[in-house]
Amino acid sequence: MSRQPRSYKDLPLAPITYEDTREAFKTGSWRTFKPVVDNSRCKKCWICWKFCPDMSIRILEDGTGVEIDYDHCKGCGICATECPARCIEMVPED
Amino acid sequence: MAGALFGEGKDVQAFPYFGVERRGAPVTAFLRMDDRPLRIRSEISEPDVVVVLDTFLMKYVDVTAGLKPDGVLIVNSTKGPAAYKRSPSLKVATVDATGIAIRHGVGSRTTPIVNTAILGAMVRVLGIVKLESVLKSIRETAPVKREENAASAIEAYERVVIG
Amino acid sequence: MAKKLINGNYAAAFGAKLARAEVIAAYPITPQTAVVEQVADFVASGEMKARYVCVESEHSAMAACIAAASAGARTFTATSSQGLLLMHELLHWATGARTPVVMVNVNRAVAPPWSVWADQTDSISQRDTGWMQFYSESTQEELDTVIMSYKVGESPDIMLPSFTTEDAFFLSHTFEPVEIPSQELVDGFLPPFRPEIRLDVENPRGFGSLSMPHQWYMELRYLIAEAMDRARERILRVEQEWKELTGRSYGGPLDEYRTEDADVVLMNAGTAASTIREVVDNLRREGKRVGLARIRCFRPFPTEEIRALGRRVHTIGVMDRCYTFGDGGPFFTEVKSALYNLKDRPAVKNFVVGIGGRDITMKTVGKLYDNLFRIKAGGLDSEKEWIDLKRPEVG
Amino acid sequence: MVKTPVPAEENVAPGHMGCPGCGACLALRLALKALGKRTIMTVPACCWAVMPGVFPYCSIQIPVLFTAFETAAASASGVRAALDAKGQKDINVLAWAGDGGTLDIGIQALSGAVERRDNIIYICYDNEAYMNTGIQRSSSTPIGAWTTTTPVGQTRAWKSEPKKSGVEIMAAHRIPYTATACVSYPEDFVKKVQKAASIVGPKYLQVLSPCPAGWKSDPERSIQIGRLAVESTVWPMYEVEDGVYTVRKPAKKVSVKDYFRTQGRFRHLGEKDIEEIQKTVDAEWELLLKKETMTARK
Repeated sequence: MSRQPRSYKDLPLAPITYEDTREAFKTGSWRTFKPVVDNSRCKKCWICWKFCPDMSIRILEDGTGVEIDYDHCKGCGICATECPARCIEMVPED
Repeated sequence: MAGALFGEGKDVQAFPYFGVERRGAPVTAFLRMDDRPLRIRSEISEPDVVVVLDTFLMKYVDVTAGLKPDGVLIVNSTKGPAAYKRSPSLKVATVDATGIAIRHGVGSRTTPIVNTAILGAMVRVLGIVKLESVLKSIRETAPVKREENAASAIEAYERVVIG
Repeated sequence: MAKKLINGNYAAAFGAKLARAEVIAAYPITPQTAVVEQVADFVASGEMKARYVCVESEHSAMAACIAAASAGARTFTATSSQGLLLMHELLHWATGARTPVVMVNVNRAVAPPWSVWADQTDSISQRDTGWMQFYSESTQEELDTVIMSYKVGESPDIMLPSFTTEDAFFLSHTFEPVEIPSQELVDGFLPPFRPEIRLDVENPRGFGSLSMPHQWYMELRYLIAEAMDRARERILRVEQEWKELTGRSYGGPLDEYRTEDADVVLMNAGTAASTIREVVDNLRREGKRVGLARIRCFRPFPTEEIRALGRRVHTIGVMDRCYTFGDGGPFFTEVKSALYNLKDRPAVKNFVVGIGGRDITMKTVGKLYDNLFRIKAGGLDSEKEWIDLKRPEVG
Repeated sequence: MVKTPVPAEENVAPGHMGCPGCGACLALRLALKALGKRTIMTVPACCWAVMPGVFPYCSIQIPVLFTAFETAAASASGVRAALDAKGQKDINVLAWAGDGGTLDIGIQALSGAVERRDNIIYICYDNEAYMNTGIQRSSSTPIGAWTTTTPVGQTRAWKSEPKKSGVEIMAAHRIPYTATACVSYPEDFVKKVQKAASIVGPKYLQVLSPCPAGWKSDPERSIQIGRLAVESTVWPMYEVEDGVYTVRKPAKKVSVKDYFRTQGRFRHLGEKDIEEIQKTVDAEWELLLKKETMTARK
């Protein structure tokens, strides 16, 4: 099956999906404000990660903080609101 | 009866009058048989044989409507055939199927099940199927009291009065 | 093979058992109940290794069947009339999801007035759902068609649902001798259902997602149209295979009887065809050239077969045990449209007959042939007529 | 490995179509963390029928069967029946539906599946209206709320009927396990979903999922709002396990007014209206505590 169908010949029988959305849908473009993290003040509680509805916060492998997936973060601001250390700031996209 | 005829190699078609009756309400059922394959699928309006399980119904329904003039009427009744003979060419037979069913404990005293007794009478009167075939069919299909049902049929076979 | 004296409902249940249906979800409705009771008995006794889901509605019955089929199970359900109408939304769904659910529908009139008697309005109302529709004439055909429709529907290049109908009581409740094929025979005929893609945790997919106007909705619907067209040929081929195994076949999608040299032909779907055959033979003995063409398959519609017939005969009478208000009998309108592009078209008349279970007797059928001969002699009297309707006395 | 407060596993991919600050998106993310990859889910018409993306893309990374509006439960029953028929025992079957699909159009199928004791987990993500179609009232919309079909006009036309209780309806079915939850308490929600998965038979959870678009609230406050719903006991958190009630008492109690003023959908309510609602909420809470006492195992 072709990844990108060109005609009905390339389609599966039914609308059965075969690819996830992360490459095709860069929802980061929806943002007006973006979260900026100051990992030096991060308490490693992972509350921001826990509450992200967009799976757009990654815990760094070495556990020193988090990074934002700007390709997909929609800028809702939950992380900034919930961060007990207030180390995430919402700043306007330019 | 259908089972017995089928067992003897006849083509048969058995179906109820298509109704939604509750338990105890009057019902009608039809049976067609032939040596060659059956095709007609309509209800039977001009039967060769009418079997009446409950004479009380005859007060309300003309059960012999459509019955062929030289047809056969078999009635579950304590009376003799003369009581039901409407025309000289009509063959009438009666049997006290209710009494027989009660004697053999088929059904209860207030609602005896006369179906199997009447089958015995039908075998004798119609002569189209062997008694053994009907007994076999009864033993295969009666949900309970198989031997009592079979005995009812045998007694009715012996006692039916043909007028 | 063993012969048994059973009715249409039991035959349907035997069909499901022999096809080794794995999931049954059904809801009782008169006159279908014996189907689901018998299947429940088969499951309870262990004769059928299946899961029986006692759903709380026909709607849920079809939902459960679609879901089970999506998970790779062979499914079966049965319904009638109001139940089929309640399923309507999901009949479309089963097609779009390409789940080859097999169903038995007992053709029963639609309320009000309440009526449990034979009428084909229920199934005909499902015309555009993308289900294959088969109309059985006999108890034997009912059993055989259930098994055959699994084979057609589950073909990887078809994957469409299908239902087989039984006229209420005239088939559902009529006991007649039926040959029950052996399990080995059916197993040899019908392979297990193994869909290419199914709900599978090892291969996670989304089934039935959203599609936009500029993307693939239209193309996915076209695939269904193609599959339904392929089904025409497949129905014939599968019936041929069945015939080789059992000696039984039913004339393909359009089952013709003594039409080769016929002047006038009656068309019908369902059980009345048997009675018509009897009348045809009687009239033939009188030297009248009459025939019967039984529409066995309403979807896919036997367009080509009807055209071939239309080229030969002078007058066609189409009997409809159903009606589409504001037009005519649905079988009639479809037959007429199939014939429209023929150069020399036969005259076609619609007989609306047997509505709500009114008996179709030999006398009724005889009248219809008389009418067709009058049309042949003097032209079409009227395009459609309600037969055996209690009309006011004239004068 | 970093120790995380909820399982690290993700079964929803980014790039979905949920609104910023969507509680329902978080709800599914958490539920699928709890259940893991050996799960098959059914999704009727609801926000989550659209949010996974358009064919051929899907952000949900377990098998999903999208179904008709009223069939989440019946479809889950069908999947379970097929798995049983094939002898596959170790798979969770999840029905995932919105409040309209659960408590209005889907309640018949839900009731049927639960009565049959079908082995499924049903989770209603409750955003308290038909949000996918644009904020129309459902039976789960709370009293006092504005929706597009309970508009605020010259007359008092906002929703004047109390919210239907899904969990109480399920308790009346003698369901083995039912509970409320809220996305603002992820550890609690995950624990409840895992508990549900460990029980054979039907399970029903209703997870309050704030909806910025429908509740007329700020996206960044979705978690706060859920917390206020719980702390005000407008959305009491409790479980009913084999008829035994366990109520989670909020550490701090806030007023209905504190909760309502975070959302535009309650803006039209006057002091008296809110007072009335406060009384009802208090009475309901008292009743719930009584149920807990009455059903406590001796």
